[in-house]
Amino acid sequence: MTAAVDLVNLTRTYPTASAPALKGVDLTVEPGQAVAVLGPSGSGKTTLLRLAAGLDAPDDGDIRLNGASVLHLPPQRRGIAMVSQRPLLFPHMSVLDNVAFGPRMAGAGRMQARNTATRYLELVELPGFGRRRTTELSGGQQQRIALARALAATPQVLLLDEPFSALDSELKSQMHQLLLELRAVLQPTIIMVTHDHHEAMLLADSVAIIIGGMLQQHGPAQSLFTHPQSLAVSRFLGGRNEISGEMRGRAFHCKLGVLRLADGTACAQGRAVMVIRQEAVRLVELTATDADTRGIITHAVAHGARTLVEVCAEGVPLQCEVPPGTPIHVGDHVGVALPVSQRQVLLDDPCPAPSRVGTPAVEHVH
Amino acid sequence: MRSRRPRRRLSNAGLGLVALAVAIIVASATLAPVAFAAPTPQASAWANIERTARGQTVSLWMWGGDPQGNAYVDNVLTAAAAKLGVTLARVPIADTKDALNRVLAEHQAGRTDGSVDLIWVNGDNFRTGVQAGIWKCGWADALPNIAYTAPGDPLLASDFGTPVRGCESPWHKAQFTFAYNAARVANPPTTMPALMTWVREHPGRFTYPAPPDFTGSVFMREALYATSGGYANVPASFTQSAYDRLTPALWTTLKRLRPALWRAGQTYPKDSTQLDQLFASGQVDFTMTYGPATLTALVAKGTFPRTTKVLTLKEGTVGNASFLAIPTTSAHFAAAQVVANLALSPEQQAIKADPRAWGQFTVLDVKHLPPAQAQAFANLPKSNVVPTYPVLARHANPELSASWIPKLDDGWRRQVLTGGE
Amino acid sequence: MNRRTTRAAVTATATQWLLSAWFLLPMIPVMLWAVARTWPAPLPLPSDWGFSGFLDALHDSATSAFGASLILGTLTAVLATPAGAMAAYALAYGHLRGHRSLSVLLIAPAFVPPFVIVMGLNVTLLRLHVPSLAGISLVLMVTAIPYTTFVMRSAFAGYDVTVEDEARMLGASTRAVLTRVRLPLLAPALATSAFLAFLVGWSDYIVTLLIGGGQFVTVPIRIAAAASGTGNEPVIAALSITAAAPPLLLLVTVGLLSRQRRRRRASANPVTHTPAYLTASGALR
Amino acid sequence: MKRFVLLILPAAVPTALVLGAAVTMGVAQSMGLTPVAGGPQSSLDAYSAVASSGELAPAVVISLSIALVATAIAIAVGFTTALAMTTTRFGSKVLKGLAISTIPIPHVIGAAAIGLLLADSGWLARLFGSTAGNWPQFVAGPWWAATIIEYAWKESAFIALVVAATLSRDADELAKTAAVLGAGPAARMRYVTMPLATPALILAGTLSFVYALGSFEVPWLLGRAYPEPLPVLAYRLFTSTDLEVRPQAFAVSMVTMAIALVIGVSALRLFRRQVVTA
Repeated sequence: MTAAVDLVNLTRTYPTASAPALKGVDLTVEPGQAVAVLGPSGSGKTTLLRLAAGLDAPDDGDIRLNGASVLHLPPQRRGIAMVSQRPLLFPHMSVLDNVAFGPRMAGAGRMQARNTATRYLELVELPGFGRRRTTELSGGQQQRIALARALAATPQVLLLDEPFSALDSELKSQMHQLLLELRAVLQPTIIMVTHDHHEAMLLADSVAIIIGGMLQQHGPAQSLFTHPQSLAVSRFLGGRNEISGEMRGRAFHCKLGVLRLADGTACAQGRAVMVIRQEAVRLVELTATDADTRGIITHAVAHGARTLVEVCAEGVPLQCEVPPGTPIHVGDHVGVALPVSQRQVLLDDPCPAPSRVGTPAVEHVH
Repeated sequence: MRSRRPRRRLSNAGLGLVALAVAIIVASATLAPVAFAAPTPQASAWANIERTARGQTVSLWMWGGDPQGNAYVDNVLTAAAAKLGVTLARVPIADTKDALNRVLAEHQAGRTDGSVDLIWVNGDNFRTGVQAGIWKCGWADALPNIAYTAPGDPLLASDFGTPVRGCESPWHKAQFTFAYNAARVANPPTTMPALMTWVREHPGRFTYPAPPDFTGSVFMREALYATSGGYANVPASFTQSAYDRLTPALWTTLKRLRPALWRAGQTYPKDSTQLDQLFASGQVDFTMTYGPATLTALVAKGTFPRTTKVLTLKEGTVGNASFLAIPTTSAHFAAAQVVANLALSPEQQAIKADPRAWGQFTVLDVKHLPPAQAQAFANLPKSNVVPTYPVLARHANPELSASWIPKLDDGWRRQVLTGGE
Repeated sequence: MNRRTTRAAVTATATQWLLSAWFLLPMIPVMLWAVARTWPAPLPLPSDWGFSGFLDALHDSATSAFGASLILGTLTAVLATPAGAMAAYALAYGHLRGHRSLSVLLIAPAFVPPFVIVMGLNVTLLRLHVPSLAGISLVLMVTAIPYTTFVMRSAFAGYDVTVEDEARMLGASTRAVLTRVRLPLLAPALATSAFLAFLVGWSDYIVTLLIGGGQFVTVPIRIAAAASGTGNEPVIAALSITAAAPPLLLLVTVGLLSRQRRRRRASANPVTHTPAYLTASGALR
Repeated sequence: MKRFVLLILPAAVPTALVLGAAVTMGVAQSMGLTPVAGGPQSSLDAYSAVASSGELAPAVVISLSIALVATAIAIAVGFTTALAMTTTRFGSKVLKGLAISTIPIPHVIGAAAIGLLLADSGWLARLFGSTAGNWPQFVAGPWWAATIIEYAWKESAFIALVVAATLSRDADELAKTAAVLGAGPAARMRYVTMPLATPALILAGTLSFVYALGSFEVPWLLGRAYPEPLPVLAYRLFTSTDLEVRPQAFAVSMVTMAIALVIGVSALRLFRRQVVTA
């Protein structure tokens, strides 16, 4: 009940649109793995799921389950289930019959399907809700039923299209917990679309980032944050520090001076941009030995539990996050440490940034 | 925005017709007083009526399925009435029964300010009105222009057997007429029995509307005369014994005719309109009408084939007259009388008899009209489809009493339509 | 695309064309007859073209019939729309006693054939000296009320009253709430129900015939009279087109206007709206 | 509360008055209480007369059959159209436009149009060159084909729009959800689309049925002389030159209303149950 998914060179252009929704996307998911597809609105994430589910056909490319193409199969024969942002429960059926729908379609008798459905209702912790009407449920309950319904269809692959985005944060974390537990039991291959980094990191084994219809990067969540392969990825993931300069030998030359890179880092030569996560940058004493540069604090803003501080060092604005309670005063002179292991130099900018290099990237919030 | 111009279709004849109409109307305004120059008491009573009528509006309810009739009333009669200070408003209806029904409802409600002032009516509709007591009576005999009709004209004295008694004023005469397509019928039959034989020899080329359709009902009466050995053998008033004696032969004949009818008599046209459509589309070779006046126009506008000819029967066909009646619920009695009198005037009768206008046969006694007015009738153009009234009405048969009609219709339905072989 | 989906696509296309033909076909001979001067059988097309049908109709008082139809349609809309809207409002928010019987009463005229109403009412109206126009308007209004009430009830069902509270908190008077918030938001539904009520009056035959007493010779009455005679096809066709055109134009205009509105709104709020004339579930006929 | 009562009066009072007066007067006249001529007398003679004349039973059968067949066709065509309207571009543009254009055409004109199309000398007969009386008898024929087609034509557009309005919200997405859950085209139709459309189909179908049962002008223009559907029979008796049969007209009218109301009430119940379970 789990399968490897290969999306090969998927391309899709909608008739009414000028730009393609997807351009040559390749994505491989191992059986039982969960991949989160991250990207800004309109980047083609949902198109990817619709193509995988068979609700839409690609202009080019292939979709393979366990190595075999399923392109010619209609949705109902692909062994794929999907949960959308809206629960889309069948309004004319009871909760139980909604969950029993998949087993019924798979050929189970009415009673057998309902028995199966009862088990899945217990699994999503809504036992005894079977006889209710769908409209009597809260939003979170509806979404849980939708999940149970998808799982009851015993899919090889489960597609989740921002299923929790409409829920409040508490419900959302309950659902996250539930999904983690269900993964442990049922182990379906999961492709989930989200624009919530934290959700992606929490639930998925790996993260794929799609921007402008193209797959930018796919890998373990942590590595994406520390080592983005493009400025676009860095910015999308909220990276705020971009330092222009030049690679010469194994060192990065910029206004801050010469910054060394970790051993084993690729070191092509020429103009480049160094990115470093604001979480990785540390403020240190002016005299500290690990200070890579020095500057004046120009801004300090509470950012959730942490404080976001901007330091102007040699004319370069640097941002860092400091733990709560750290005494910060605008105008103070401080030292700044840029840990070597966290430095990432991007030579070739595949996605030329607008003329705002150096200012914080706009975060996509929807 | 009612147009005073004649209809488009008449474009060739239209201008001439308007000139004719205007001339006659002008003439009537000057000539009419001549006939009644002496101030008799009757004339002064009429002058009172005309005075009262001024400024009143008369609603004339009439069947609206004949564009020529509508145009005649709208363009000619209305204009002439306006000259007398009376506004004439035509109400088109799909069936005269609708008008009768309206009057009955108003009568039932005890209204005297009803919406119907004048109805074009005859036959069983008139008889029903008499039964219900909804007609104003006695006035028609007092109309000045009634003097131009032949005294004792049987068609005007009784309407399908119901004595008229001045409850309606004559409007025009009609003759039941068969029409055939000469291109398909080389040697047309000239008697009813010969027609029946022709029908049997040419299966599928003839049919008649199902009674109680008005036309279908007349056809059945023609057949009854034929199977009874002539109209003289059928008593005008209904008696059960006559019915029992005469109708078996009729039912037998019609039943025997059935397999040779259009669609093998499995079905009949619902009304004369449907029969006309069958004739127009060449599916049958005969049609029939109680209003032969319309044939000229139907041929002219290409609805009926150019080769349409009227069939005159040696033994004659039934004829009738139709009338204008005034209901007791009318609040415009005077004006309604004025319009009825106007419609009866030689000028209006002459225009109406013009096939380019409407072609309806006059109720007047042309032979005894003053020479100038008789000339107007003599000058009428001949229709190339419909013969003149004297030709059509030669050997005219009288209509049966209206009391026969429902019995025959009902008998046909039970014996011929749903009855066995 | 494999063979199966191709065959399905062919079937779907064929079905669509068949359905188009089904809706379109009956109007084709009408359009042909309207521009035929002479069209003798059995020719498949007129032998002589022209607008004699329209001219004849015009000479046969088509204009006054048009006016009479317009008056009846407008009166029905003017009477039945506010009555339906107010009743729907009361049913939606009033918690009235006998709510259910009232609902049934207001929907009942849709289930009573018009000729039954008219035959029963005719003499009564005459006896009470109710003027014809008032009598027709009354019966047509009652015939239209199920539809206007239904449309407005579904509109109120989807209407969020809290926006009125919002407006009030922003300083709107009761009057301003009505004119600036409630009416604009309900405008599409009101337009739909007015249109349906207009159609009831515009297309009526038997109520006008029996209660009108000949004073309202509407287009349908003229068509029925013409249809009872022979050879009147051009006039019937011309009248038919005359009768079908104004509501169609109205519909197209309303559709275009609401599409424009939707577009303007769509830029602010990307939720797709069902067109107003489609939410008119009750009564489009 | 009082304000709400006032608000409902403009609709409720005329409706109650008109329906009440129509029914009261209908019953009274059917029982001979207010005759055109002669004194009033109370009896059920009119009912027994019209029943024993052998015209009422066929009229009921024919009216119900016409309404049933016409509504069945209208539902089938209307439902298919609604599906095309909600799932295809062609449907949402062309078909929707055509269906909407059909709505404002009065039934009288619809009947005239169907007549011009299907009569023996109609356009189709001319196109197919049929003159020898072998054209199927749609108009005035034994199967009431033209009458049925006219109702089916007008009402299918009505049903299509009502059902499409219901389906346009979620039906397509729900059907796709069902597909992903393993439902093939037939199963999607049977378990998702049909049940979603059912309440709208019941409502629109009932309105169409009652309309076809009680409308006069279409069978009058396109039907045959005998036997007659209920409205035509009632109207013929009502306008008959025989005044004695007027009470029978009202008897037929009351029978028609009773049938229509029974059907209406049962359909509303069915509709409510559907909506509740949905």
